[in-house]
Amino acid sequence: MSPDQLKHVIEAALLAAGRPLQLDDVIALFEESGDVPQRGEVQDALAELSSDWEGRALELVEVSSGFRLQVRKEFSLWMGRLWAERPPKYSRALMETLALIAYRQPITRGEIEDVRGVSVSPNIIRTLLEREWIRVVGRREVPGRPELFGTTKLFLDDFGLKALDEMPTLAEIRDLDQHPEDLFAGVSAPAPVSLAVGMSTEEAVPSTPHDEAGQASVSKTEETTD
Amino acid sequence: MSPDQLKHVIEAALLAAGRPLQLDDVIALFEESGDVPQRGEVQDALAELSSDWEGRALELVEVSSGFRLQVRKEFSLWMGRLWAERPPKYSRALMETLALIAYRQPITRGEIEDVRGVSVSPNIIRTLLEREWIRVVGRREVPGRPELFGTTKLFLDDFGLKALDEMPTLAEIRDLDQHPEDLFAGVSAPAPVSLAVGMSTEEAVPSTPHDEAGQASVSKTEETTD
Amino acid sequence: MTGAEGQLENRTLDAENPRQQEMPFAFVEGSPVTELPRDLYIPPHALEVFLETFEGPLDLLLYLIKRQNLDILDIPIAEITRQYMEYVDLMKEMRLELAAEYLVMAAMLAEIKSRMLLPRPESEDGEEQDPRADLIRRLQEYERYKQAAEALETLPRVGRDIFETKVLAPYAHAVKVQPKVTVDDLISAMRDVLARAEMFSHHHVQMEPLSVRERMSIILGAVKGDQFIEFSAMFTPEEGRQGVVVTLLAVLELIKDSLIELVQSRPFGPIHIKATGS
Repeated sequence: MSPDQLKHVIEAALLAAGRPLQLDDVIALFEESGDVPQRGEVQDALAELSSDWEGRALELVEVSSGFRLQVRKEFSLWMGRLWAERPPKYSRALMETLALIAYRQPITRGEIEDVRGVSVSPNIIRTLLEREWIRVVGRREVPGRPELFGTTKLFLDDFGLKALDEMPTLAEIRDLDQHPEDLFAGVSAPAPVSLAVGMSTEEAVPSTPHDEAGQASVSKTEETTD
Repeated sequence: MSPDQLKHVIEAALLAAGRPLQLDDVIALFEESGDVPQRGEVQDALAELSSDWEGRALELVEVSSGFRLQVRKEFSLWMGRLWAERPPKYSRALMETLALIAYRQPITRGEIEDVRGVSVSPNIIRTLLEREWIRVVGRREVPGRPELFGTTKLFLDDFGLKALDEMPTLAEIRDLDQHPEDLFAGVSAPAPVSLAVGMSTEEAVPSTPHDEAGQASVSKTEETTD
Repeated sequence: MTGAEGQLENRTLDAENPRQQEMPFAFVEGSPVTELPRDLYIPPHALEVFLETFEGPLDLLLYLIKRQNLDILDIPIAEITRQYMEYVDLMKEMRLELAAEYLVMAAMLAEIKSRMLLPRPESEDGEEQDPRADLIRRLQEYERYKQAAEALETLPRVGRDIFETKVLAPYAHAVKVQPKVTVDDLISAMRDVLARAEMFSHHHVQMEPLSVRERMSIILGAVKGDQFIEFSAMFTPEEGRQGVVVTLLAVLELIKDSLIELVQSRPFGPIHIKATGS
């Protein structure tokens, strides 16, 4: 058997075995065929294999139980997808919680529960936090100091939004029931910045809190509907 | 990502996946990193991989569930020693049952028995089911509602086939007195339309160019080898 | 028991390979037996092995036909029946488990034999009917699947002839693929919430723009901890007046909710924002 042939058989064995191979394991492969290589020949073949794989995805390593051809660390990033689990489907409860956080942020878990009328499982909040779609933006200064949740930049990125106001307003969502065909018109429409009509930058900043208090009370009403 | 890098990632994936990979599986590897290759680029890389391994231990094949880098059969002599257990040797009864299921699916046990002229042991069916080479695809709506068997994707993968029409061609049935349709009409089960063995039911068996009348002489030897 | 190695090497389908013709059908104490002696005097256990190799009456008949190089289409029924019965009797004598199918076939052969002696009835289309026709069709039908099984047996098989690779990727960990969700999903979820909460039936109120809500989160995030942030730093002139107004509304909203407080250390001095309670 030529050194090249020997190398190819050893390579095949290392790739197919599914476990590290000792020198003796390698030599044993040839016992049946009668053409048993010397240890030195096997070692030479292993050395050659190692350099054959230089600059490629595998590397020959020696671990306690023998030699192994394994995927290099640099290539591991791409391998992760090979064993990816089938993505689960998010529950209705999770989607509603996320929607409420997006539309009513900053909002506490208790407030979400008030609107949904059912308790929100801690798993849902954890999943959303792990997904980095929501984050804790503060705490409400009420007994228990509950966490306030808001959406993240990643949330916008993942949903293909530049800003939250690219989502339809609640009023537009309500209208969908009557005019579903308006869905996309609603999505693309800019948020009603019209609220701010009549205020110049100069006016806005120094203006007294009282001016805006009236404005704020508008949203106050809404708050109570939770 | 350079074409070489792409090729190396795909090579690593094929070697590590432990199963054949579809083009889409390969493309999905890159989704996380954002640098997703075109189908054409992946196909080019696969073609290059295939020629890279020429004259060496592995070969790139396409089977039913995707592309597979496998140890060539010329190396099987040495690979056998890697595992303590020998691959099971299946009985002729089992292989004939499997062949009937493959060529005539969907088929009931009773129909298999009609052709073979002997009863089919439940063990054989169980072994084939456990091996996941066959599966129950339905029931025939006749008294007793017998199960209908068909082959699986794993069957094709394990026998290195991309589709059922790659199976060896069935020998022709010759007529006693120049009236092929008389004899063919006598065949109890309908011809397997899905098999696409290169013939339509109307054309019947004798017209296939691949039919090897000479095969008959081969069977003599195999018959005695079990 | 035999021929496994031979099959591994010859897994091509070609019928011209003469080597296969010489495969033994049995091994008797290590020696291959390639042909059954005409007088049938062979060691009893070899005979047993031989007889057990038949996959049934059709297989035995095929063997008898092939052994004499006869054409299936032209089998001499009387002679084949005689030989068949010899084997069946042998099997009975050796108390092999004789499948009932062998006896059914014996009866069928006898019937065909007797019908061969009678004048053949004509069928409707005026053709003579060969009493052997059905048997011949069954033999051919069985033979083609027997050959198909042999061809299948010779295909390279994973785990026997070809081997999958099992390379370890020690540094890779399985990616958790996240479910994909679209804005539409989110909107539809919100619709459900709204419908259930019946917000619109009770209060028809002006919604504050989403941008204010979003800005409230951003400001809250910025004032975390004990930090004081200069009020004016909250505003980004590049956003234009609309952006500034949104920020202002958000700050006011937060103050109203007591989530932040404004601190001005001296009259007309810079205003700072801090989170309440910290």
